[in-house]
Amino acid sequence: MKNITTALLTATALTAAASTAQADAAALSIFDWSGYEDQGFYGDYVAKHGGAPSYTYFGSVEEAFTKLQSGFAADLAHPCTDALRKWVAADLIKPIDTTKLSNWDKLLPQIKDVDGVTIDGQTYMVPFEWGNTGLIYRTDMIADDKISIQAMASPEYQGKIAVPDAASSAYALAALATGASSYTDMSDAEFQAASDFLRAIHQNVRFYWSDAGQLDQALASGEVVMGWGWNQSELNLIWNETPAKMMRDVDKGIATWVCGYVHLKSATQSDEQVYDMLNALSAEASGKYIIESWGYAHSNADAFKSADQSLIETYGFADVDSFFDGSLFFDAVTPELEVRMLKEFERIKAGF
Amino acid sequence: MNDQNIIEISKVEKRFGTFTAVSDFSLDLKEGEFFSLLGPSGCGKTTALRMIAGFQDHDAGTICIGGQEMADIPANKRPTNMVFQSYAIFPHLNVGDNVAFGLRKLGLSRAEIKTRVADALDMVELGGLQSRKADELSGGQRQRVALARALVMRPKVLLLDEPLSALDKNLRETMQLEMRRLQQRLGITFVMVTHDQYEAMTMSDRIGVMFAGKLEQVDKPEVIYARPCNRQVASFIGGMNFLNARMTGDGGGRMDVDVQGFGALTIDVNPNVRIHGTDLLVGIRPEQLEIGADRPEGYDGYLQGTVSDVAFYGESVHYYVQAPGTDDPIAVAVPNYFHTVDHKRGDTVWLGVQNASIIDLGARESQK
Amino acid sequence: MAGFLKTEAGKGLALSAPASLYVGLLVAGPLGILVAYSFWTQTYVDIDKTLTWANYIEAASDPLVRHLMLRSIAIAGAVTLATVALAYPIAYFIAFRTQKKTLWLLLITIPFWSSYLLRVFSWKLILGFNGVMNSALLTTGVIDEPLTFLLYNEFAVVLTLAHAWAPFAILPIYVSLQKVDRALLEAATDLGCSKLERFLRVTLPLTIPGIIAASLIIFIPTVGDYVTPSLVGGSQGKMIANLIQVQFGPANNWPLGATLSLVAMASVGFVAILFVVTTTALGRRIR
Amino acid sequence: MKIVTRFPWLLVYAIAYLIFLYAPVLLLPLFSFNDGTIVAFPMKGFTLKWYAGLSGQETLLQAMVNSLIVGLVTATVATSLGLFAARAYVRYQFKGREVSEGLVMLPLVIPGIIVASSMLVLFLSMGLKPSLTTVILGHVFLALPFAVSIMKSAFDDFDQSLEEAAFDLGESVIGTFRRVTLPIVAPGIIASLLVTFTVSFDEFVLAFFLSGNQPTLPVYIWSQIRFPAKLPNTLALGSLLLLASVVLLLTAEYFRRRSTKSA
Repeated sequence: MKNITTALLTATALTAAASTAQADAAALSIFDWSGYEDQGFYGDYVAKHGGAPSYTYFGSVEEAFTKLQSGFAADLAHPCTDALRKWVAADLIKPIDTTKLSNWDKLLPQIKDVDGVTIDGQTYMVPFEWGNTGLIYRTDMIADDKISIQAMASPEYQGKIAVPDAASSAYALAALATGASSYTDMSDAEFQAASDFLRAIHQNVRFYWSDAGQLDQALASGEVVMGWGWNQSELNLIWNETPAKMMRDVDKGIATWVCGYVHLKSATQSDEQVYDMLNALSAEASGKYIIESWGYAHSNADAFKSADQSLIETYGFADVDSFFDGSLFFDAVTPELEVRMLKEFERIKAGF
Repeated sequence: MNDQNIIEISKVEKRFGTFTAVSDFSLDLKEGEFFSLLGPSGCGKTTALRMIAGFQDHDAGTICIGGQEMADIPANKRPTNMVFQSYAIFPHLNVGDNVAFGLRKLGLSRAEIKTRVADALDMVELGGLQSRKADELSGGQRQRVALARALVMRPKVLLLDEPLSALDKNLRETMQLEMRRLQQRLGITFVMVTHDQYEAMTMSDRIGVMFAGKLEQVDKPEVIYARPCNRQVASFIGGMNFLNARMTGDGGGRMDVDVQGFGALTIDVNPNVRIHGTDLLVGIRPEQLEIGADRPEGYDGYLQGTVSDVAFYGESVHYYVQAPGTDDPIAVAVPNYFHTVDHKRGDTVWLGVQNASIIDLGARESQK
Repeated sequence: MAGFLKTEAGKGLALSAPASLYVGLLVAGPLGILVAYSFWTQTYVDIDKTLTWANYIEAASDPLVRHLMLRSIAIAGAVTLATVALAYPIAYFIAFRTQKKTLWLLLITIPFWSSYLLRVFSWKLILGFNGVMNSALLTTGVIDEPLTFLLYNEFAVVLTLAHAWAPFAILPIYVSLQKVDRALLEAATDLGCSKLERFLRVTLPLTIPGIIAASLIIFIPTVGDYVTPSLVGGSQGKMIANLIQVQFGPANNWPLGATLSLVAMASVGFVAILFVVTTTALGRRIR
Repeated sequence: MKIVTRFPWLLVYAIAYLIFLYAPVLLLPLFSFNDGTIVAFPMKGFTLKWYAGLSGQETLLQAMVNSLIVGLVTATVATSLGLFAARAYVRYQFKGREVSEGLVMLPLVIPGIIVASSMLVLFLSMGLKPSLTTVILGHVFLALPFAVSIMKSAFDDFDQSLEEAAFDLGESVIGTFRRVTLPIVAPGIIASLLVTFTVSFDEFVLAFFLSGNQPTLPVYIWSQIRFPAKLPNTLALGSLLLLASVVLLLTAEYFRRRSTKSA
């Protein structure tokens, strides 16, 4: 937690100093989550253009999609892979010219192949950060050998678990729990099994969290003993000295998400400036910064070598390869399945 | 006062939807005259005043002020100023600024405005209160400010809408005299709307009595008191006993009538319309009746009845006498200076009346 | 035209037109579009503009919609009832039992000049597992285990909203109490009413317009609230507006969202009219 | 006249109710001084760092500026529209007055999400992209009922003969409005400006739907609440806002009381 605060203070100090920077730098508009305006993420861009781009914030990828489809314009946006198919279908984004990316070869190969980073052979996204969604649990309340996704359905934990208020995350959890062959293209029977699992754990759900802080605080206070959440939450708890960790056993089920930057069709700035930013974001220095200061995994493979190894150990990114092999990726779900998931999830949450 | 007409109003009419507020309103006012429009509330007198001021358009007829037709001239361009019933003292301005409000539009110099404001305030005896705020003024002071604010504009006609109704009785009487004196000194025409007959009578040169949108009678106060033209006017000005009568003889000017209860009398009537056999309504003022336990001497008509009620008013006592042949008890007012008369309920008394006290109020069919 | 503008009606219309036109346009325009959308269909990222009843059929046949609608109305009803019932004595106190009316009115409005989101968040701090309430109860030894029924359920939604709408209930009721002629109360006492009878037979019926105004101001927006349920409602507190929000957001199914909005408005309108009619009738029956 | 308190329980209830009203609000300032990111008892140390940290947060300050702009424009437009409408309602009898009055009050009773979503659709179909302008348009709509009701009560006390007096003293229609009407209803206008400003400043749902790349403060706070590490900053900001609102509305109350006195 101290790290983040320091980083934020540094960043804001930098921002304040840069307020006189060239207007040219700020002409590049980025549609992003709040927090990613941190200048440590794109130092090369600041060095070259003398300032930061301008940021517009969204709260969720869905909200971003609605706004973009309504005609909202920006140069770059920051969605995650599972949303990309829809974005492409809605004709919102341009393919990425990988030859213009100076760091393309240094990016983790597994991540470059994720469905969503590339769709139908075209590259649409420059992956930036990735991380895990997994089961975070209180180590003092549940023994390591007793923990499993299936345990979420156990009557023992009534009112003691938390699940994300997002259909895709919930179904990823259910797919892992029920052993579905493919998360992105479940068969009817698999979908039914996954839905049944979500129904089963609904009885135990204390709340469906919509902000990560809600999960962190509930875990810290012992209000819930386990919850499906992001690795960011695990870190938060570690920083707050709460005995909790993420279940990182790939056999028991863990998911990986990848988010990155896409070149919007509504972009108005030159390709050169856009790719300057993309290169800055994917640079090794950026990766080192985000790993050390934010605890997120970065797409640049070199960054893992230059970053503080003890931190990487703590964060659980040490063995990237074996990790990727067994983990479920948040690929773009087929449109029909997505509609079914959304609909069914609403019913499940309402107790139907 | 001279004989020049300052206001000439001819056949003015005002309707609100289907309701006719003022109809067939014609009136000429002389320069320097103090004129009162008197009538009960809702009779249209305020509407008439507001039409002169320009706050209300009229639907028919003409209004001329100083010989100029006013139809297309808005209120802010008319040579009239108004004292409002609520006084309308601007609450955000002090006394001096209130009085100077209109002057500031005239393009006068600062010094000139200052002098005129000071003069106007002196005139209403408020000198030195210039910096008072509106909410620090008493009712009488507010009235004076309103007066000064209007008069400082040197209007040809000053319009006053119930200017004294918000004041208590003593203050009202003082202000009546003061305003009358001020008007006479300035020689400006005042048109005042009031529902108070005593106020109208003490202040005015002439009174116009209005009922239901119609100007019923316009005349000097003493004439309206002595010779009201009909029952409505009579009932609104002073007390009045109404009695039925019938013409028993023809002739010019004085005629014989048979007055209910009192019998045959000879009175002044309108010679053109009254003929033998006409049913008349006549009025007798309570103070013009004599009352006695014995039949009083030297009266033209007599009536015997029973005292049904006694009302003590301080300066006078009113007896209500029920007599055979009359519908309502007849009111008699007796001055209280010597306590010479003292009748009680149930006493049998005599009433006496002079011919000259009988007022012809017109044919009976036309009135209620 | 110039002549018309000089008349009372003309001046009135001319002066009020900007405001009513503004509201009229912004009410009529969106409503029209909402209606149009409700007859269209979403096909992945595009809109199929073939007119169809499908959305309405779906909304009518889906038990989830009915369930959430009924729960929303029930929660909004509970919020309204709780807020008005809690607010009435305060309004009564301010109107009849204190001289410092302005001070009290100020006191009850000041808390609502903070951000609504932060206030809702505060409730989580109070009701949470390690929140103020549980901490206090644990420290004083009243309980051994933190209470879990305080947060993430309908109760928390009702409590939070009853707090949020408090001034909107107190003010209209206070105004209607303030208008009650004190002589009427004395007359009722004079005619032999006890204090309670006097309240039930005179004060209460006379303040029904205030109660109706307060109830509508609270009930209607509450049905449409989705922020509060998503923050403190937990797994059981979701309302119809959350479902609508999902259609306009993650599900990206605007036609269904529009249909649900219209169905919600119609239901709310129906319940509101029913409420006004029955309350007025009840008020008339008091003799 | 002294009212004898016959039911002391009513006073007791009133005080209890006040505690209920104030409890959540007073927590904000309390925890804004807490030296820790997890908001729970027992509190850690006392710190001012969350307040100090506010000054460096450019995006947050920009959001505040956006909210100020939206609030000020909304307050001005809504109050002007409300001023004219209220004057018409109080002073003139005309056909459709009740309809118009009812219409203007409608925004109070239409569920926020419905107004917000349909307005977004309307504005987009008109070619208006989400921006501060659309937020303002939405907020004016929402603030209008408040402006109209406040201005109506301001005009209720207004003696119409004041305007007539000014007109009678030679002022023009516009001059009368400027020199008499405006100064006299000024306290009402100020109260209306402050209340509509507050309504806009605290509005979330419409702003969330209608704002483009310039978030208003409530929208920003919403995104902040999702990040536990930023929470104390938000609390500090919320406390400052609360303080500012109290000052603003006390001023409004002061002016309102002055207007009642002079009427």
